[in-house]
Amino acid sequence: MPDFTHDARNTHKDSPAVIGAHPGTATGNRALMIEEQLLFEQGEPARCGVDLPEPPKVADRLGGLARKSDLGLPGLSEPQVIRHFTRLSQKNYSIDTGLFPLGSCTMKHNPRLNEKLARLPGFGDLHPMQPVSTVQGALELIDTLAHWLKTLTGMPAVAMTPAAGAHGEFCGLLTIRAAHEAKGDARRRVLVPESAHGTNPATAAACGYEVESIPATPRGRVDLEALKAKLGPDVAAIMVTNPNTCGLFEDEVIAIAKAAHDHGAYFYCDGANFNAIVGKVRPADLGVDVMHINLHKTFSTPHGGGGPGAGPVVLTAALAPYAPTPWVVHGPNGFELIETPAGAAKASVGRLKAFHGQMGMFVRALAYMMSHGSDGLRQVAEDAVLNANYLLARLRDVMSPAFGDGPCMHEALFDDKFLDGTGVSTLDFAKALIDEGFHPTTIYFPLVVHGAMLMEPTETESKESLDQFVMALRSLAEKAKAGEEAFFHAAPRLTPRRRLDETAAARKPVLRWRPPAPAQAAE
Amino acid sequence: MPDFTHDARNTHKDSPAVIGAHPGTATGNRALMIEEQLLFEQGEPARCGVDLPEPPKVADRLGGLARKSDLGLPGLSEPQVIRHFTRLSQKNYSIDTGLFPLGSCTMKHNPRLNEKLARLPGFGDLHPMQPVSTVQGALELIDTLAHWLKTLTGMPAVAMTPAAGAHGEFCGLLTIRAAHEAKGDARRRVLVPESAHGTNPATAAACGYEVESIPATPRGRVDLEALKAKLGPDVAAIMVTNPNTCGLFEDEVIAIAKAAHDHGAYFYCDGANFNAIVGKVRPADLGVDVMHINLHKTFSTPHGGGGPGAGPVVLTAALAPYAPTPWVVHGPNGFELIETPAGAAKASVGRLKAFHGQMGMFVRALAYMMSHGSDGLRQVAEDAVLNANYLLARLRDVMSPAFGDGPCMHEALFDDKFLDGTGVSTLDFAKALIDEGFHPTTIYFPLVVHGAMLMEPTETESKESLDQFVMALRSLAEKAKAGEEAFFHAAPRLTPRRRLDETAAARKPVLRWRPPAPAQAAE
Amino acid sequence: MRYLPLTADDRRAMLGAIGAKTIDDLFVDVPVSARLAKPVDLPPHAGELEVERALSALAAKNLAAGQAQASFVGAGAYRHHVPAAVDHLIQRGEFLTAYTPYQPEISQGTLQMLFEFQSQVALVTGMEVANASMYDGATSAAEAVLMARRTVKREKVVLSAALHPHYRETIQTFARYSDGEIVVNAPDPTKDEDLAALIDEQTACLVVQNPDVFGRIRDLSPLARACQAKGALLVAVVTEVVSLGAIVPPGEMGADIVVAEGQSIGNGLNFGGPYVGLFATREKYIRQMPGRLAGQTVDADGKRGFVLTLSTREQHIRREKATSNICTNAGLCALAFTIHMALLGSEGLRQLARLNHAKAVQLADRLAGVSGAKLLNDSFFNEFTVRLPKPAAPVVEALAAKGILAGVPLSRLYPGEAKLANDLLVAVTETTTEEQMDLLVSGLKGAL
Amino acid sequence: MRYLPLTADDRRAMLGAIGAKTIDDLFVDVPVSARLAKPVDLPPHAGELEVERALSALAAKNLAAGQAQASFVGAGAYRHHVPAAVDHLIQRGEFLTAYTPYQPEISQGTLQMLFEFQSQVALVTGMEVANASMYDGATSAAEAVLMARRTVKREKVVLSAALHPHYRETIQTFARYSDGEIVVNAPDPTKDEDLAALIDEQTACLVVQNPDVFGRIRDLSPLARACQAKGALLVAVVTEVVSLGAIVPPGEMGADIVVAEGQSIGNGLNFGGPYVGLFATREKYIRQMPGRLAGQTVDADGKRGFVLTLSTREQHIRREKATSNICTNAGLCALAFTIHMALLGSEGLRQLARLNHAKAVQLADRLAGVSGAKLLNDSFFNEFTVRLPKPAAPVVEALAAKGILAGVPLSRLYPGEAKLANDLLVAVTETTTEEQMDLLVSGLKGAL
Ligand SMILES: Cc1ncc(COP(=O)(O)O)c(C=O)c1O
Ligand SMILES: Cc1ncc(COP(=O)(O)O)c(C=O)c1O
Repeated sequence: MPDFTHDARNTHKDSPAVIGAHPGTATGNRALMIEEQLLFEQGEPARCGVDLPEPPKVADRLGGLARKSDLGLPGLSEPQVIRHFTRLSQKNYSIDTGLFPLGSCTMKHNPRLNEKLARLPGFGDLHPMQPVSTVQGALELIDTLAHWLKTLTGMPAVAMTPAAGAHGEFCGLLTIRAAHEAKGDARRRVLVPESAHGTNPATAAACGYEVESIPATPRGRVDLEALKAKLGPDVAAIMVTNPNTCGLFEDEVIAIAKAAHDHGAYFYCDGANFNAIVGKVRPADLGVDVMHINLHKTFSTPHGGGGPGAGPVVLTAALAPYAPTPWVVHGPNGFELIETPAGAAKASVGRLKAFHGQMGMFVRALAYMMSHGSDGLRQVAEDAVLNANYLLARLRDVMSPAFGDGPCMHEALFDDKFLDGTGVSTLDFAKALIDEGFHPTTIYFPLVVHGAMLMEPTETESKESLDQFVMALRSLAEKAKAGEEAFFHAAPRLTPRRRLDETAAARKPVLRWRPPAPAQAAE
Repeated sequence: MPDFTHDARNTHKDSPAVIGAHPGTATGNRALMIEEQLLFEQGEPARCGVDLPEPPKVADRLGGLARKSDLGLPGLSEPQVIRHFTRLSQKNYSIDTGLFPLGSCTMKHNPRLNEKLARLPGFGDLHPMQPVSTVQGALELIDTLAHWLKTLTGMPAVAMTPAAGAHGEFCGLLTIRAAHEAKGDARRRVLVPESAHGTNPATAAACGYEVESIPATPRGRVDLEALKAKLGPDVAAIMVTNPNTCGLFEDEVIAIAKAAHDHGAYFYCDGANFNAIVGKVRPADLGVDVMHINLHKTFSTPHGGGGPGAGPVVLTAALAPYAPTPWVVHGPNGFELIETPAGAAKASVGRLKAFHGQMGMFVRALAYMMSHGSDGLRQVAEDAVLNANYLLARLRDVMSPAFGDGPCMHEALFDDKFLDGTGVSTLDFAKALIDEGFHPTTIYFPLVVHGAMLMEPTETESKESLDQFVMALRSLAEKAKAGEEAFFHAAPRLTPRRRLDETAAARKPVLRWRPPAPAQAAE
Repeated sequence: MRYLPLTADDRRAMLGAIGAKTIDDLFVDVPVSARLAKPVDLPPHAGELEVERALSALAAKNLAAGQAQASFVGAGAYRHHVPAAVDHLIQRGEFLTAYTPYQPEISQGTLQMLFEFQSQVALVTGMEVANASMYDGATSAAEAVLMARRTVKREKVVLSAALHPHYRETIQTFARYSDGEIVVNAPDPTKDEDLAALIDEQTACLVVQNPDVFGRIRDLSPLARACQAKGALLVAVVTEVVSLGAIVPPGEMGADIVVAEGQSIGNGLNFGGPYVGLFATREKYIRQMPGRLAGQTVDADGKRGFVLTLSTREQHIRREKATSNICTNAGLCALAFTIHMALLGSEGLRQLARLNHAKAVQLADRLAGVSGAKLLNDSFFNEFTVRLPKPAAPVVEALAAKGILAGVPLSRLYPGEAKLANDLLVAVTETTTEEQMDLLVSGLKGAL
Repeated sequence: MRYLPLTADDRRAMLGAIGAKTIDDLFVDVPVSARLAKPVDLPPHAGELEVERALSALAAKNLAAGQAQASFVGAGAYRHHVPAAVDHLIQRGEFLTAYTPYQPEISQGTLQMLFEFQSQVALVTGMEVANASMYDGATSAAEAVLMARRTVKREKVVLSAALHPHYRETIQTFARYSDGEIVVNAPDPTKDEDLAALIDEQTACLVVQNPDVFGRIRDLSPLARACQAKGALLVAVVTEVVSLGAIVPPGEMGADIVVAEGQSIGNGLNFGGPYVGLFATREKYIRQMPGRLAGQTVDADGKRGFVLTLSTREQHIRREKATSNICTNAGLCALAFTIHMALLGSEGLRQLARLNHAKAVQLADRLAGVSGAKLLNDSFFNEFTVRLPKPAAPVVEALAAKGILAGVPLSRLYPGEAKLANDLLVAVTETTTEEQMDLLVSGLKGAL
C-alpha cells in the first residue's frame, strides 16, 4: 500500500485547518452546511469548465501585443463550479429564506415571472446599438414603463437611464443645477435633513454643492422653522426623503415645498420609500420637483446581493429639458432615440452611462406593475403600512418606539432605550435575531435615533410570518431584560460564521487572493 | 394595548412546539436552517397564489355533476409558496451539495445545459398527439438517441418507451416471453443471482415467471457451475447485472451467455451499471440478448428526488419484433409512428405507457452524449472506474473490502468486518458520515455482503473531493475502532432532523395531512 | 471535457496510489475479445454552443403548440399555463439532483413535499390515501388493475370502452401474462355504455374513465353500487385532473381506487413525458398499494419528521413478492404538481376548472355554427367530440398545414373503428383565446 | 393578488391590534388634499398569463440578435455564449434575493464571491486590487477620473479621441460641475493620436481605451511613462474584457487605474443594461477608490471569513466626504462574471480570446473581397472599422431589413463628424459562423 500521509497536495486540499474545523467533525462540515474553499484553492491549470472548438489557423493581428503572462485564474470543471456556488449560496440569507425586515431597503418578494420575461430573447438578447428600426418593442416597453411612473407620481416627465437610487439623485441634482445656471442663477447650497441617507449629501457634494443639514423635530420630521431660517437666495435645493428615513410621513411637506419654492429652491424628493404611498399619494401633489424611484425597491427588481438596480427620475416640466440623454421620443415612424444633446435635447445635462438604461430591470418592473395594476399597487402601499404598524403595535410594550405613539408608514423605528442597563447593544440584539432565523432590521440608521432599529416588513409578509417575528423579538427583549447579557455577546452561534473581526479586516486589508508563499509575504 | 396572549391563531401558528423547538432559540430555527410547517398549516381559504380572469358567463354542461364538496386545499400567496419550497429544498442533500456516493445509483453531475435544452418550446411545449407532420424534429431526436444507444451497445434495436429501469426490465422480459411463446415454447423459470437488485425478481414475477436464484462465488460473481446446473428446458431467461451489483465485472460473462443460449434461454442484462463500461465494452460482444439502460444514471438525466427516469431497452434482432409500441420508423415522407401492434409491429407486446416515451429525458440524455462524444464517453467509464478503485485503494487498510484485492469497476464494495466488536453498525457508520458533510454510500445492498457499504463516486468527482471523503472515512473508522460507540449511535447530530423513528411510522401509518380535531381522531 | 474534473496528473497519481500501471489494468476482468480498442463510431465531444445549435435545429423542426396559431389537442395531455414559480423551484439543485430519500435526516425536503403531494392527491380525488407517484396515468391504471386482482383475489377485469385506448392497451400489456379475461365493449361516443351488466362474481374490477375519452361526464355511483354488490372494485381513471376542481370526485361516487394523469398541474406537454401518475385508494387497501409512501414520524429529539414507510410492499425488500416492481417514479413531476397545486389552493383550482369549462362551452356553441359538424356530447368538462361530415384525419392535416392544431381524430386512437373515422376530439384550456376559437371555426368551415 | 398574503380577515384583525378603525387612520399624516380617493388611471391587476402575453408581444416586435440572420454589432457590448450553468446559479434565491451583505454571518456566500470577483478582476487586468463592481464601464471610467483628480489633486483631464463616445460623454457629465478642463482631440480612425503631447503638470490623468473604439490595439507603455514623467495617472479603459485573454493587460503596461465593462463575461446583451463595471488600481490608492470592497478576516472561532471593509470611504459613513455616492452596484452581474470566469479559467479565457480574434481575422480577410470597402485597422482583437464608399448608416438600415445586423455606423457614435460618415464598426465573437460572415460579405456587396 502506498503511503498518503506525505502527499502534500492532499494535505493542502484536505486540511480542514485551512478553513477551520468545526468541533466534532474532521472535515469542519456540519452535515448540510459545508465548508467551501476559494475557487483559487481548487484550481488545476489543466482543468477547464468549457469546451471550445480549435480556432481557425490565422496569423494574429494583435499589433505585437499578444499576452505572454499567465492569467493566474484557477481551472475548474463544471461540476466543481456548480457545487462551489451552490455551497456559497447556502451561506446566504435571502427573501426566499425568510423575513428580511431591512428598513429603507424594501426587501419584498421577487416574482419569478419577471425573471422569465426579462430572459425573452426579444429583450435579453437585444443589442443596444442595433438599428432603432429593429428594437421598436424595447423602446415601446421603456415608453410604457415611463407612462406608469409618470401616472403614479403625477409628474410630466421621467429620466429613465439612472442605474440606481444614488445615480438618480445625481441625475436630479444635475438637472436642478442646470436649471439654475440656465437662469444665470448659480446657487451654492443644498439643504439635507440629518436623518437623510448617506447618498444624499454625497450626491450633493458630487454636484459641487455645499451641504447643510436641517435639524429634525422631536416628532422625527423636518423642522420647518429651522428650514425656513436656512433657506435663502443661494440655496439651490432641499433634499427631503418622504416618507422619511424614520418611517414617518412629512406631514408639513406641502409647507416645506412652498417654503423652498418661495426662495427659488427646488424640492428634490428621495423616493426610496415610495412603497409606502404608491397608488395612494402622488408626489406631484406634494410639491415635489424631482424624485428618483428605486425600481429595485418599490417595484421589486431583485437586489441580487447588492445590485443591479434602476433609479428613474421623475421631473417637472421646468426641469424636463435638462434630463440626461438618451431620450425615447415618438416620431413619425415609431419610436426614436435622441442619443446626444441636440435638437429637443439640446439643454440635456448629457449622458449618465453607456447605452439606454437598465432594460433588464425595466422589464421586471413593468411586469410587476402590470401584475398588480392600479388597484394592486394601492393595496401594496396599504399592506406595507399595515404590516409596519402591526409590528409597532405588538412590540411597543417591550421595545422602545423612537417617536411617540402615532402611526408609522411602511417602517417601524425603535431606539435602544429598552436595552438601557442590559449591557446588550443594538448590534448584539441584531445578532441574536439571526440565530432565531431572521435577518436583522437596519441598525444604527437613521443616525438621528440612538441605536436605531428600523424594520420594514413590506407587504409581501404574511401575518403568520410577522407573528413569529414578534414572538422572537419579544422573547429576546425579555431575555435581555432578564440579564442574559453574555448570551447576546456570544450571538450568533448557529451561523456559517460567528461574528467577524471587521477591525482586523480594515487594519490590514486583504482584498484579493494571492498565490501562496512569496506573494503572500507581500501582503 | 390589546392583549395577544389569547389569540389562538397566533399561538397555533407561532408555537414552535408544533414543529419542535431547538434548544437555544424560541422559534426552533437555527439561523439559516429554518423550521417549516406543512402547506396545510399555513393555508387561508381567502388566499390564492394565482390570479385568473373571470370566466365567461355560461350555463354549465357538467351533466349535473358539479362538485359541491370543499376541496380542502390550503390557500397561500406566491411569496409563501416560494419560501416554503426554498426552505424544504434546504433540508435536502444533493449532488450539487456534495459527494453522493450512492452505489448502484450513479449520482453524477447533471449539466444545466440539458435542463435548458429540454425546455426549448420545440420540445417542452410539444403535444404528443399533434399530427406527425408537425413533430418531425422530435421523432428525429428519438431516432438519433436510438442510434447512439445502439452503437454504444452494439445491439441492432432499441425500445424507447420504458419510463425507468424496472419498466425496462418488464419490457425486456415481455419480449423474451413473447419470443418463447411465438416458438410455442412456454417456459416457466427465470434465474436471478442472489445479488440482484430487487426489481429483477419483482419483474420476473410480474411477467408470470418463477424466480430461482443463482448463488455467488466467493469472488462475488455468478457461480457458473451452479448456473449450468439450474439451466434447463423450462428456463426462459437469466437476469444478470453486469458489471454486477458488487461493482465487479462478470469475467465469465461470455461463458454465462453461452450456457444460457445452449439451453435456449435468453440473457437479460441489467444495464444499471453501464456507466462502468460505456464506450469501452459493447454488451452485444458479451452475448447479451436484451438490456435496459437507465438514462437517469449513465446518461445523467437528473434523479429529481426519485424520478422521473427513462429505461430504453436494447434488443437483438431475434427479440426486436416483439418490442413495445409505439415504434418510430423511417417512411417515405420522413419519420412515422406505428402506434398500435399492426403492420411491421404486429408481433409487438403492445403499449407500456401512454404516448411515446420520456421525451424530456431523451433531450437531456442526447445533449449529454453529444457533449461527451465517443471519446468523452469512453473517458467517463475510465474515470468512473479509476475513482472507485482509488477509493478502494485508499480505504483498504482501514475498512474491509468485500472481495479480495482485485480491482473493482465503478463501485467499491465494503462489508462491516472492520466494525466487528466496535458496537458500530453499518447504519451508525453511515449516519456519522452525514455529519461530516457527505451522503452515505448505499448500505445493506447487495444482500450477499454482510453490512454492505457500496460506494460509487462516479467520474464527475475530483480527486480533491475523493481525498476529503477518504479523510473523513478514515477518521471515522479510527473513531469506531477507538471505541467511540456512543458517538456513532448518537449520529447524525447536525442535520435538520436526527434519526427518525421508522418503526413508529410503519406501525401506525400517517400518510397524509388531515384537518385538526375530529378527523385527527380518526387517524 | 468540461464535466470531467480529473486531470492527466490526477489520473497518473491515482493509478500510482492504486498500484496500477495503466487504466486497462483496471479492466482486466473484461474478456479481451470484448475490449474496444478505440472509441465507437460516433461524433467526438462538443462544446455547449455546438450542442445547443444542433438540438435547437431539431426543436425548430417541430411546431410547438404555443407557437401554432391555435391548438385544441388533448386526449390525455393538456396545455395549461404553469406559473413561473414552479419551474424555478423544481430546478433548485437540492430537489433536482437529489436521489430517492433513503437517508431521511438529509432528505426532509423531498419527504415533506411527498407527504404534501400525497395529501393533495387524496383531497382532490376524494380518497383516503395516495402514494408518492407512478410513471404516468396509464401505468397507474395498469397497477390499479393488478392491485384489484390481488385484493379481491379474482381475475376478470372489465374495461369501459370509453377508457383512453393508451390506458386500455397498457393494462392489457401489464396483464398480458396473467390469467383472467379482460372484457371491453366496442366504443361508441353516441351511446351510454351498459357496464353494470358485465360485472359478475368473477370480476376483480371495473375500470371507468371520467370524463371519458370522448369527454363525457358520468355519475359513477350506480357503477360503484353494482361493483359492491358483486364484491368487485371500482377503479376510476382521470386523465384531466383539472376537472376535479369542477366535477364530483370519484371518491365521493364510491370509487375504490382512483388513478390519474397529473400532467395538467405543474407539468408541460413534453411530447408525452415525463408525466406523473397519481394513485389513490382506501386506507384499508394500503398494504396492497404499489409504489412509495412517505409517512409522518418523529426524530430522536421528538420533532416531527418524515420517512419512506411501508416499504415491505416494495421490490427492494419483498423482491418477487412485491406489490410492484416500480423503483424510480416521477418525483420531480410530483414536486411540480405539488407546487402548482399549492399556488392554486381550493379557490384557484375551482376557478381554473370553471374557466376551462366555460371556454369549452363557448367553443361548443361556436362550433354549432359549422354546418355538418355535430357535437356528440351532452356533457363535458374541457374536451368534447365533434362528428364531421367527412374523415377527421385529413381535415386535421389540412388545418395543421395552416398552423392550426384542430384536435385529435378518433381514428388515431381507434384505428380499427370505421364508425369513428369522422370524429374529432377537441380540447380547450384557460390558454385558449376567443380569436383561436374563431380560427378553428373558420378553419373547419374552409375544410368541410 | 397572488403576491399579497394578507387576507381581509388578517387586515381586520391587524387594524384591531393596532387600535385603528380603517386603513386610512394610518395615513393621517398625509395632507388630505394629497390623498387619492381612488386608484390612478392605469389598468387593473392581471394574471401571469395575461402579463406574459402582453410583454411577449412587445418582445416579438424586436429582432433579437440571435434570431437575426447574423449580427456584427459591438461598440462596447458583445454577444458571447454564456454557459447555462451561469444563469442557473445566479437565479438561486439565496443570491438573487439577498441584499448587500451588511450582516456577514449570514452573507458569506455573497462576500466570498465578491472576494473571488475582485481577485479575478485584479488578475485579468494585471492590477493589484479591484472593487466589488460599479454600474457599468462608462460610470467606472467617470469615477476613475474623479479618483485621479482626488489622488493627484489636479483638475485637467485628457481623454483619447478613440475613447468610446458614451464613456467620454459620461465622464463629461460626471465632471460637469467641477473645475478643470477636459481635453479631447478630434477622432480619426486612420491616424495614431499623439496624446503624450497633451499631458502637462496640470494634468490629473489621461484616459485611453484599449482596444480603442475603432478596434485598434496600442501599447500603453509610452503613455504610462509620459504620465509618470508629469505626475499624472494613466486610466486604461477596456470595453471588451475577453480581449484580456489575448492582449497584454493594461496593468503590465503601467496603467494606474483600469476600468472595464464586464458584460462580455457571464452577462447577456439586455439592450444595454444591467452590465457590470470593473474597477482596478494599485494597492497604494485603495483609500481613494470608489465602491464597495470585500475583505478577508477571521470570525470569533478563528475561521476565515469575509466582510465588507474600508467603508470609511463610502457614503453611508463618510456622507458628503465619501469617495463616491454609489450604494447599490452590480452585484448579481458580478456574480455572473465570477461564475463564467470560474468556468473559463486561464485556459478557457485564452482559448476564447484566440477564437474571437481568429474569427475576426477571417472576416477581415473576407471583407477584403468587397470592392470599395477598406479595412482601416492594422491591429484589432474581435472588432474593426471598415470604410465604405458611401454613408454607412443607410447601408446598415438596408441590411437590417434583410435580417442582417451589419455593425455600428460610426455616424451614430460621432453624429458631428462628417469624416466618419462612411465608417462601419464590425464585431465578431465565438458565436459568429462562417455562413454569417458570408452573409455579411454578400449583403455588403449587394448594398454598395
Ligand atoms: C433613503 C435612501 N436613499 C437612497 C438610497 C440609495 O439607493 P441605491 O442603493 O439604489 O443607490 C437608499 C438605498 O438604500 C435609501 O434607502
Ligand atoms: C442494479 C439496478 N437494477 C435496476 C434498477 C431499477 O432502475 P429504476 O430505479 O430506474 O427503475 C436499479 C436502480 O436503482 C439498479 O440499481
